[in-house]
Amino acid sequence: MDGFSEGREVKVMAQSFWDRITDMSPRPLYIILILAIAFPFISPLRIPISIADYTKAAYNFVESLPPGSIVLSPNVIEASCWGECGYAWIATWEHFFQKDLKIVAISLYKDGPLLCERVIDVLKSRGVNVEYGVNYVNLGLVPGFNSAIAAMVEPPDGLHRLVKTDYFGNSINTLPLMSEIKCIEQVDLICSFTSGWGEDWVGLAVIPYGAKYIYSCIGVMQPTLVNQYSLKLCIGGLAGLKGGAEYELMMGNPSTGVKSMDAISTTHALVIIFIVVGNIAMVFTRKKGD
Amino acid sequence: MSSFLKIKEISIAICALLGIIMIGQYYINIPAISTAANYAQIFTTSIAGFMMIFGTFTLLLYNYNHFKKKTPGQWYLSAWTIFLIVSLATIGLVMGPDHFYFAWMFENVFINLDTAMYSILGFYVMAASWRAFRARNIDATFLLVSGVLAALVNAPFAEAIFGKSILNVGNWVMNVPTMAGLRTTYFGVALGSIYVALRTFIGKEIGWMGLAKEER
Amino acid sequence: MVATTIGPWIGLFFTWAIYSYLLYKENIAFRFAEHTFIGVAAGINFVMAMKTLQGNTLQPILNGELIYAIGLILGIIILLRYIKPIKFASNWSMAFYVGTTLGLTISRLPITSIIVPLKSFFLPPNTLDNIVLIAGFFTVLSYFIFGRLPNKQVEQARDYVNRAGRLFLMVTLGAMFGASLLGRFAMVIERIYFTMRTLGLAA
Amino acid sequence: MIIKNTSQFIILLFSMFLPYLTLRYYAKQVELPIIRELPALNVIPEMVGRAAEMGAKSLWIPGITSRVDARVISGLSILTKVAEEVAIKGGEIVCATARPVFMPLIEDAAITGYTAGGHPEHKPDVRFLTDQQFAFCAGVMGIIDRENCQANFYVGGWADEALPISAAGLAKGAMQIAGDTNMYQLPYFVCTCDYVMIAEEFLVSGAVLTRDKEQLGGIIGADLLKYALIVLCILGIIAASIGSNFIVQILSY
Repeated sequence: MDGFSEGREVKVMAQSFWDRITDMSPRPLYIILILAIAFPFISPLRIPISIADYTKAAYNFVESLPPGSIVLSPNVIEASCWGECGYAWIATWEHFFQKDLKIVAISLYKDGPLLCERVIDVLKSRGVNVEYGVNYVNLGLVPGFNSAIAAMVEPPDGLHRLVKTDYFGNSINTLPLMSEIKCIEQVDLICSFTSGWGEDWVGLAVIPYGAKYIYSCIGVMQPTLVNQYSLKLCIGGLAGLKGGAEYELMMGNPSTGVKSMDAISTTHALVIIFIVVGNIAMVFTRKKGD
Repeated sequence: MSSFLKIKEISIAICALLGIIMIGQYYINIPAISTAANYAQIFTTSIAGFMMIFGTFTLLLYNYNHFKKKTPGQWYLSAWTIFLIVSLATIGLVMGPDHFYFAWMFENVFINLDTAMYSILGFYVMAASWRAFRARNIDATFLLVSGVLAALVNAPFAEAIFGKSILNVGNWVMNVPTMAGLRTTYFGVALGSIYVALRTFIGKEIGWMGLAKEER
Repeated sequence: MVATTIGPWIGLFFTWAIYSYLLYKENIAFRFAEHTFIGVAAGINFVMAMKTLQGNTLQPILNGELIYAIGLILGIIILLRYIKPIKFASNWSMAFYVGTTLGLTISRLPITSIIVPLKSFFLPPNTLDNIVLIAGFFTVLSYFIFGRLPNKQVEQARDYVNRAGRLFLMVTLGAMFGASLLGRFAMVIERIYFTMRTLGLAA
Repeated sequence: MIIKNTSQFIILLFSMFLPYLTLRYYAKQVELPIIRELPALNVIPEMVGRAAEMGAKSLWIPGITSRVDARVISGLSILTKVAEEVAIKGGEIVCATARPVFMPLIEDAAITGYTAGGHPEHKPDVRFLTDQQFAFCAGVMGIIDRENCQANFYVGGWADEALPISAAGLAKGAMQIAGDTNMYQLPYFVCTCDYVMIAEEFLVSGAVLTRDKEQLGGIIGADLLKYALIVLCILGIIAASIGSNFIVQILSY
């Protein structure tokens, strides 16, 4: 076997190796993904997390709010986005209650009211002082997306025209907090948890009435958040799971969000390695002139 | 009289009138229009509520047909679906959604199922990163380089290994070229939506009338 | 510490019934989980809809504010679609819904999607960032201009501009792709963490 | 003053009525407005020819969207073009959908194409698999695998099923085209398909194929608005360079 044919043989063997890699069944990759996620939960890597400027801006604005301010917290989110926005939701609401702010929660999608109660249960288990009707109200579901938003922000009393009873069936006249808020003019901050664009709140509340708006979105909407923040349409925001972890760090009590960020590191590292290896495999198989 | 009511021009007129009221609320300084628009929006939320109920009836009907026809491999699953809908609906309405059974089904069954169903794509992305995310042409090359940089901005390990510079490059790509492309697509989407709205108000675009196809 | 109540174990069964579709192939456990998901989702959907209609549409009518009856009637008309002879009436409510939703959307588009983004490009071209932003604006907008210019040479030059515009769009799509990884994996991470917590492998 | 937000109102009126005026103008013209070259449309004949030579099939899928909107209509006009090419060059099309309501529309589009290609007697192969997203995914991946589809068209309204289906087509070495306005699925299509029609380019491709004079007239109207935006931006840049915000004041009047 002279050098040339030997080299060619090695090359042929290398190409068939890459071919086999390319046509491999995806199931081993699924197992690798599961292990890559499970590993950091067993022995945490504790990789430091740098905080994005829009998350800092959101935190600092909430810090600057005087006690007793009213926060309108709408959500347009499915239960499946709990893994993304759940931790940001818990962290921001905990911060609101710590600052003695008052939260008016309203849901524009069917899973919202139940998710609000799930956040409140977590906060109550952490000993946060939640007094229903005084510093927290759950107005339940109001469907219709931008029609509901436009109706509730309208002065003088759009919210009282739109919503008559809360999620538990109490009339809103019996809730002390609801007498302090009639429309957008009494709202000091809108903190929206959404899997959508968030354009509705910009067009219906921020631009016409100058409302202060925190846009807590799912990961895929990060470019939209960066766009709104740089155009000063929102005063800050949280980008999915990373936003939740960053807010937990700024609050000083890292919890599930921060714990999950190690798994973000391992999964992202895996995907990038696979993309690089996949492209190398392509270069090799292309050399065969296919 | 009834044939007159059937013509679709009535629906188109209603649609155009509501569109004009909504535009009028923001652009015309007449309080009466704002009040009319506010109430029209409240009625729209009521219609949306009834559309949700309508969706549930359609699903019940679909599964009941399967159950009645004893479709093999499907009828018992349809029976189980019908049982779930009816049991949750009655308990949710009679006892209220904060009743133990309703809250338990949401907490232990629904959230787990919904998240598991949508997380399947995370597995597909992992498998595809191996075979599909290839720089086969210039377009795909630009996309993958920008995608990897955006992923490195989000993953803490990148800063730990490559230092602050990788973050600066990634943030620059996210803040400058990406924003240039994203904002410019807004123009096309906005002009397209406004033009489709006009065609809807003058009756040329009636896809939404799919509810009653005969009158198209 | 292993989960003591039955709830998390039910959740575990459903999670891995869904994943059995991936790790094995479609099977009866997956289809059972899928139909449970459809059933519970429809049940929650129905209860939430009835609560909001009862609380925010019916209640005010009983309290004497009769204007809300219009919303009630428009809503009931939607349900008439099942009665063949008066099925056409459901179009009126759809027309009301589509007119309001479309009218509201397009009334705000000139400011949110045209003026504000356009003003962000009013930059003196004296820094690299400004030059790239301005270049991105002109090339991508040219890419979305579809009428062919009468002049041949200008049209050939525009092909290169469109090519650059398409590459800007590729960078934008790439950033969306990179950011979507954060979202996709966050869901899988939550499921694996839930599984480990239920099995007592993680705190 | 009775009008608020005047500058926005002017932009809204222009955006609504200018395309309508050009639409009316071109409706009366004999020849069609000339649209720039769209690379995706030139590739269709080559793709179908290649699949026919290999004895493979073409595959057309409108995605999982449930409404007959502009995206599905564009997808249907692309199906008519593919059917015409198949009638001329031979081979076969498989159309898979997740919405039973689409089936008559798909059959009409395919038969129109076959007739244009000179084979009105061809029977379109239109299949309703299931309306469940991931079950639909599995069904389509099965068709790609078993029936060797080498010319795949993913044109319509897509969601998370885009990646698994197009990746399966790529693994079989098929030539693929995709088109959608949903920017979140386009990155996956760019990696797995040979050509991707992005947002408006996809809708225009549909209008070009159907030679719909009115829709093409509307597109020319939208072009004029975009030229106006370019002029406004040039003025804005000049104003910013000399430090005045004259244009900004006009726009916020």
